[in-house]
Amino acid sequence: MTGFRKTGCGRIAEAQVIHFTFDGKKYEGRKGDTLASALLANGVHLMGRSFKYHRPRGVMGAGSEEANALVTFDRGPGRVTPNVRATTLELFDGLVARSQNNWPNLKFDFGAINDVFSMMFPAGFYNKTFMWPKSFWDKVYEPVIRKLAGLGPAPTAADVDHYANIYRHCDVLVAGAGPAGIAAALAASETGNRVIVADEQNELGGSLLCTPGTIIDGQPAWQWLKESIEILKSRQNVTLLPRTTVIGYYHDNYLGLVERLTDHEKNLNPDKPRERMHRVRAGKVILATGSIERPLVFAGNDRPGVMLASAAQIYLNRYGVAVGNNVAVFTSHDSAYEVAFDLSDAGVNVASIIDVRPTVSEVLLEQARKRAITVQSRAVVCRTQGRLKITGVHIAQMQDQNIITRPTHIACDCLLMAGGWTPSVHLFSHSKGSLKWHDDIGASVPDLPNENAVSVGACNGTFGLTAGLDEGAIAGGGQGKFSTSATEFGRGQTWQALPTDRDPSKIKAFVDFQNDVTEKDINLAIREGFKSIEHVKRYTTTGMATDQGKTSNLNAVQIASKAIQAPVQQVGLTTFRPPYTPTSFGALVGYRAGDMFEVTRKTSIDGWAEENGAVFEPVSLWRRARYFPQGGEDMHAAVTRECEATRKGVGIFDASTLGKIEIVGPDAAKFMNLMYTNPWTMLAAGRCRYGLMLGEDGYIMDDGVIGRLADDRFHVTTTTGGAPRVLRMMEDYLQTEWPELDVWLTSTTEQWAVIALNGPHARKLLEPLVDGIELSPESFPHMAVREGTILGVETRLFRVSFSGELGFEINVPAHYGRDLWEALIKAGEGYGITPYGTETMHVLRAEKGFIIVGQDTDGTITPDDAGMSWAIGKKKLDFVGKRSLDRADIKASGRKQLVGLLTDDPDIVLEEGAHIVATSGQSVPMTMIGHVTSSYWSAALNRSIAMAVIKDGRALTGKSIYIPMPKKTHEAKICSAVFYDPKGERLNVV
Amino acid sequence: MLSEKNRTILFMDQGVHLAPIMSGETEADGVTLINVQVRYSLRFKPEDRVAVQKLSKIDLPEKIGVSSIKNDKMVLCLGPDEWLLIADLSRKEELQQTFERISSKFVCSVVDVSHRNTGFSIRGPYAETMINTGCPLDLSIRVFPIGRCTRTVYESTEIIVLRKGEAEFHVEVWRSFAPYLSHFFEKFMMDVSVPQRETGGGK
Amino acid sequence: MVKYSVASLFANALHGHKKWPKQWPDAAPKKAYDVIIVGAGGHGLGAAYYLAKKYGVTNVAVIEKGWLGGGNTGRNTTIIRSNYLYDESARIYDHAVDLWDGLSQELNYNVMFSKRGVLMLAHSVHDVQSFQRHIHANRLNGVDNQWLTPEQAKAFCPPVNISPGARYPVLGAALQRRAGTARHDTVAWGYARAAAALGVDIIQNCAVTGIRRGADGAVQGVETERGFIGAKKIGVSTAGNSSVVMQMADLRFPLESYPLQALVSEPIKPVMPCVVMSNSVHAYISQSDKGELVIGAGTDQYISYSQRGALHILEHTLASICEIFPIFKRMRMLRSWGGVVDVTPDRSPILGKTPVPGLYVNCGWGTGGFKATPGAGDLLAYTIAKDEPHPINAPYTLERFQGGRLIDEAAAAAVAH
Amino acid sequence: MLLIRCPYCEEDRPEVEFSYAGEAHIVRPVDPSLMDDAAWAEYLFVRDNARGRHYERWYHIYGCARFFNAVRDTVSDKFSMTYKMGQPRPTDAEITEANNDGLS
Repeated sequence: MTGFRKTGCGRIAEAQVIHFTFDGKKYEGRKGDTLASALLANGVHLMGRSFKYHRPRGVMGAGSEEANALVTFDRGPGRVTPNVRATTLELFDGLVARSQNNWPNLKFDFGAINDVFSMMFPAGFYNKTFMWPKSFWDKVYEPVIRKLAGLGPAPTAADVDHYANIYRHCDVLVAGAGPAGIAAALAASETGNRVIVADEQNELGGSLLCTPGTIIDGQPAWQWLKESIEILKSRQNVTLLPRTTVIGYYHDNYLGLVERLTDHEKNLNPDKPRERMHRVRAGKVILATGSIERPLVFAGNDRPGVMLASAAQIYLNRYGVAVGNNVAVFTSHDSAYEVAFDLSDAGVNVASIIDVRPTVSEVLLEQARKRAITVQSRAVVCRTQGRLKITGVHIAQMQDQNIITRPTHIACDCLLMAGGWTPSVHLFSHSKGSLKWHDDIGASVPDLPNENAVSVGACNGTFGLTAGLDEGAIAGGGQGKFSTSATEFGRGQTWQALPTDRDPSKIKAFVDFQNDVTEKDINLAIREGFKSIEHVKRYTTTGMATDQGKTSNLNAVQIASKAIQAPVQQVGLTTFRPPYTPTSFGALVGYRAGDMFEVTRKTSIDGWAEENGAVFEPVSLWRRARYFPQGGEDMHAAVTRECEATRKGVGIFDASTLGKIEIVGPDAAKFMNLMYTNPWTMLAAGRCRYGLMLGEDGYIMDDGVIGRLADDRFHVTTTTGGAPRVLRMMEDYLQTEWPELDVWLTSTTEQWAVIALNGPHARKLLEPLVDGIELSPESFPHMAVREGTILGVETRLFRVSFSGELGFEINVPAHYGRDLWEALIKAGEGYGITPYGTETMHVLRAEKGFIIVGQDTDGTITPDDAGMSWAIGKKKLDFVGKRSLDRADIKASGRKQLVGLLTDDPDIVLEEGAHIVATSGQSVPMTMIGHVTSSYWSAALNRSIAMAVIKDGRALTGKSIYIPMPKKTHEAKICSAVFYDPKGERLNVV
Repeated sequence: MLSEKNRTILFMDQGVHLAPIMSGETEADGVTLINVQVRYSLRFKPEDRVAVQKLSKIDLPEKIGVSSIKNDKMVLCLGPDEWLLIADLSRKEELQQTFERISSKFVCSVVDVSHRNTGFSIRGPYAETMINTGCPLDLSIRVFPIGRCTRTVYESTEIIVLRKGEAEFHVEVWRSFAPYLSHFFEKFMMDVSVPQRETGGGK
Repeated sequence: MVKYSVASLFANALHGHKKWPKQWPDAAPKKAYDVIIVGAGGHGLGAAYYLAKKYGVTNVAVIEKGWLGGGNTGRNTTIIRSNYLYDESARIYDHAVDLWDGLSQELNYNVMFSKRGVLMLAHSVHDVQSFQRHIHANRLNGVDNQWLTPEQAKAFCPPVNISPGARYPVLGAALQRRAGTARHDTVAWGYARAAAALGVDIIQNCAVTGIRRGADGAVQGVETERGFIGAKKIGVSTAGNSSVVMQMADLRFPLESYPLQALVSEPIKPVMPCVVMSNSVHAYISQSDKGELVIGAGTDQYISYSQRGALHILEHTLASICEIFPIFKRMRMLRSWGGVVDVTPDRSPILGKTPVPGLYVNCGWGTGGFKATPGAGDLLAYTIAKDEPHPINAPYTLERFQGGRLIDEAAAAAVAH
Repeated sequence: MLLIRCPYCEEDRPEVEFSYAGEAHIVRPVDPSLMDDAAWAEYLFVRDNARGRHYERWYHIYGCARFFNAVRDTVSDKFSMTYKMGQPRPTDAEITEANNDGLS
């Protein structure tokens, strides 16, 4: 059969012939076709199987509302896309697509057994069964249900394409480039406004693309369209975005637009993004999103070959494809007549127009007569025939929803249905604009907007070309004075389910085609007490398929309304939820994939660590060297070596990631007193102090060494992960509670590279490199800070220790970090200088009982719990968190306190996170009294050590506790958490 | 004591290792990493602004979002009491002396952040669009004219944007975020180097 | 109540399914009840059911301003698990999971509780420490939870990317096998049907506008759009709107309400065998029986009752999902929606008595209320019936915020150092 | 993504530049030690969580770095007005006027 492509019709009839493959079979198409139009041109209607009953389905629409013709689009590994609408898939030479949700093939699908037993699967059937035996649900029933469910195939390979995103701003965004949208854009852009026009189709023009015969302002529609687009293109202030769907309308005129860039291109450039998300902030939004035709609900309305009348018109006038040779038309609206006439004029036999309405306009009847088309009014298609394609229909007369004549049969190879029009109010509804119900069109239209938005044309319920153009132009700030040849749009009637001559319980009249929801299902839901449309939707799944109910919602709501015998407004309308059409995850991801998903912050010394084989760990947004294995060492061996080298010689550590905040101003000390538990007033310039910060709830939030550089200047350090929230909290209190304080906060985390030198040789190593700072213990004692130079570069040198050894932290401007590091490594060769990472840092500090905020504390630990009451300025009247420490439950006994643990077996290194019980031999559930927070092998002590928080732990010093592990219960004794050099003598090596 | 043989001056490495500088259509176009500059965060009370300006001879814009650019010195007003001064490295000593004078007379905070930030120069017809890939501000010339500056965000990264010319921007970002930001710029340049779709004006 | 079974389904099929009765009748409000539950979500309906079933209180009304199950019950991502750290949390959630197991049979309504397992991914050393702490605590509490290596995690859930080069590499995972999902709507419907069968009145589309109290301060009933309805005991279970309802009794609560979004993809054939959660990158995902990927997003930063979330939240969520599951990047988002969650300062619920005699509250479940549904319903019922909390919910008082005995699971997961 | 008017920048700026900072006008007591546990808990934890008009704080963290106050409707998410830190809670009349300005 070759007769379906009509020469002289459509916009692509003369276009280049290209080839494509569907389900393994090669076909011919034209450049400009969609997969659906090309298959129809080959006489193929059967394109898919339905979700639940696996019924054979043909294409129903011609756009993004399509419910049936979903295919898998295969562009090779990593480029397989399931559930693509054949109606929106643009054809290119060599395109490969497959049908889905069938086995073994589209024409013969075993899954269709569901259809045979469909009486067992009404809406909500799964609520009523599959409960026995209990264990069968997840073992047997559910896996089977899952296999049968789902539509397209699951992906198997990572997507190889990339996606882009961009923010845009405009004065006017026009959503939809049909006649109303184009008129709006023309008017809005005339004054120099920045205008963006987006349309989901590859060609702008909307309904004009399928009404070539119309005259606008004296010009044929296509000419007018062409010239209008030329004008828009010529304006610098206009951006036209075809293939761009406005997917969602968010707060304050912020909208997401997804532009498809490559899916239609034969030669794929892998460097080009597949899709781009435009994040648009618009001054005003003009919604010109059109309307969608509604199917009629009658027995057998899902047979392949049954489709929307408007779709047939698009296929004919845009693609030059006749949807059949012998077409019947079933309608409740005038609009179908124009389609029938266009088909007839193109040489297609129109078998009959079956109109449910009692009277039809004389003008239309006259036109029909002229073409020798029979029109039967007050008539109904009461069932259809054919298996994989419609072969005929049974028609009867009806009265008051009842069949009153014996059905007559006529043959046809296609049945068009036209049930009226549904304004596309989705975007308006996303924006929380309110809708009002219009009985005369049986649909909701926009009422009060919630954003600066205006709806024009069919989406506003303004049908008819002239009215739509005018409304668009006025919304764009122009005057609507169009003249067109379009006849009045016409009228229709919306219908609920139509009668059949068969036993109604044996037939299926579909409302939601993809999800296989029938009129009976909706009535069943009502019968079972589901009254709100949201209930009906969830019980039957109507409107929840991938078309989001674009063709089904209003039929469903009207059927429900009738069944409940309540007006539609009372039944309610389902909420439209973004996106307008299914949107690639990739488009929402945009550039933020792979390296660009999230920053990996690296210190200026990171490169050296990488080159020297460091193993890294992520710490908040940073990566830090965890240890530096040598010659195949594992972590344990490397850490043992690093620890020993540091305790015996000198270790070098990159501490640059510590947060740093410079606090400057005459009230700096006063502010510090309020933010930290410690007293700061008496701290002399040039000295440091360990600072402890609480949240207002009294729990430890952060800590760090803080140096006073001058009376009015503090150099604060924070934990690596805590820097942003510490600065934020400080700013919050300063600006909100104590704005009268003269003090300013500046983040200097990245200004300084920080190198820690720890070990008995640290001073000897450092001394020759430093200028302007006397390093002797007398002039530079522990917990002091000096400014000077190192190797000619300014430095802030701290004498501090997080290891218990003689220690220095050298701050230099960040860009000098790596070179200083390398200079120190070189200078330290004679002292056996050893780089170490975070793991060794953790062991060394644990040997000294220093806490790590976030590991030994967890947001529920007070200073007293951590054994750090010494850090609280006793004479201070107030600081953040002070009052909370005085609450009843915080002062009560039974709180978990930080202690040390020594296992009875010194070789056992406890697991961090292991929980502790007071007595051995308990049965589950046990009474836990705490857990291990830190646990390491201590090379210095040649045994394991651990820290733990234990209920009233300090009072239990010396007592045994138990750590039940899956295979064995360990025993340990509670001790001081300072395991090594308890008197702190090692700080004083000379 | 300092031994003479160790008296070497350290090498300054921006520590930001980027892909080769991205070039644009002409030689001057594209994204370039700006050489090291000095940067100071200046904080003082807004009511002292005129006096500080007089004393320092540094042009301190009054309004948030306004910059002054004189020769090699840029001052960006970022907050009601916050200015960022960016200047050539050679100005360091002179500026430090100035700041000492200011500090002795006014309640203020001067903090050296030279190494905290990395500067990018972004030039060419795509400059605005490139920044808009991740920055949500309206950067069109009528809303964001030459001289306009602000702290803002690129995706989730803090940046400072200054418009220096119709198609020229200066972007500052914290040092460790610079390679991350440059990934986006790189990808964008790749995207626009392939043929563009047919659209309206303003290419 | 007609018993649901294959047999009854078959019998009804023969009649074209025309004989199914209403699952729950439409009740007109009576003048007074022994107990009024405000809010017909899963928790409230569950409370009504257990009041009638376990505690013999059948003169109960559940009053709902919209349609039953239309709040967070019908808007969440249906994750059910109980591998919480603290004893208090482990007990309350494990109690719920115990009830989930067998709920379909109990209600004669298939709620599709599927023990698919919940896999929680660890992406940093800190995560590993935190998860190990949970696993050890769970083991001693008798709560199912186990540690998997990255390879074991991949074997359990093949779509997970465990490449060590990832920005957030998978260093291991905690798996609770008895955790899983259920079908959200059916939980509300099942409870509604079973409660109604025991005599509970379910009154929909009837907003409560006030709580009437006597001179002694005790509750007397509720003012509604359809007039006053008396009751000596009122249980409030109105997630998202708890502050608003408690205000009717002049109570101010430590709660804030935030928009929380979720989304589903188009349905595809089975690919996700379990639930995967990644707290570090904020990604929560499972696959529904229908084949849709069900994905939980984060909350917006500000208080809102608008049930409308922002696009950038979804963008961030999907970037995270695609980072962990690169094969899902060509999948398509079908539908996104928002709910309103009320959050307490310690992110644990308040479930118990209030300072107002006769007024009981169940609120503050944050983003985790669905998993607690049967447990919360049961415990609220107990508390109302006995006028004292069950030992399991005894720690979940309003007063804990005064003394400072918080139950802070999120704080215990702590922060990176 | 909300559009928020920063009262310091005197511009409408996108929400991602801002960080929400909780209910406004909750003043930290001058001397917390004088409060009992209940009053302190009220300060720490209890919030209006208003459905409707809500006074709240925002932090223009990626902008001028100032905290400021706002009046916003939590049902429509629409701002009535924003104002600088330290300014008193606006009166009903001021809010109504601001709302009208917003509409014009």
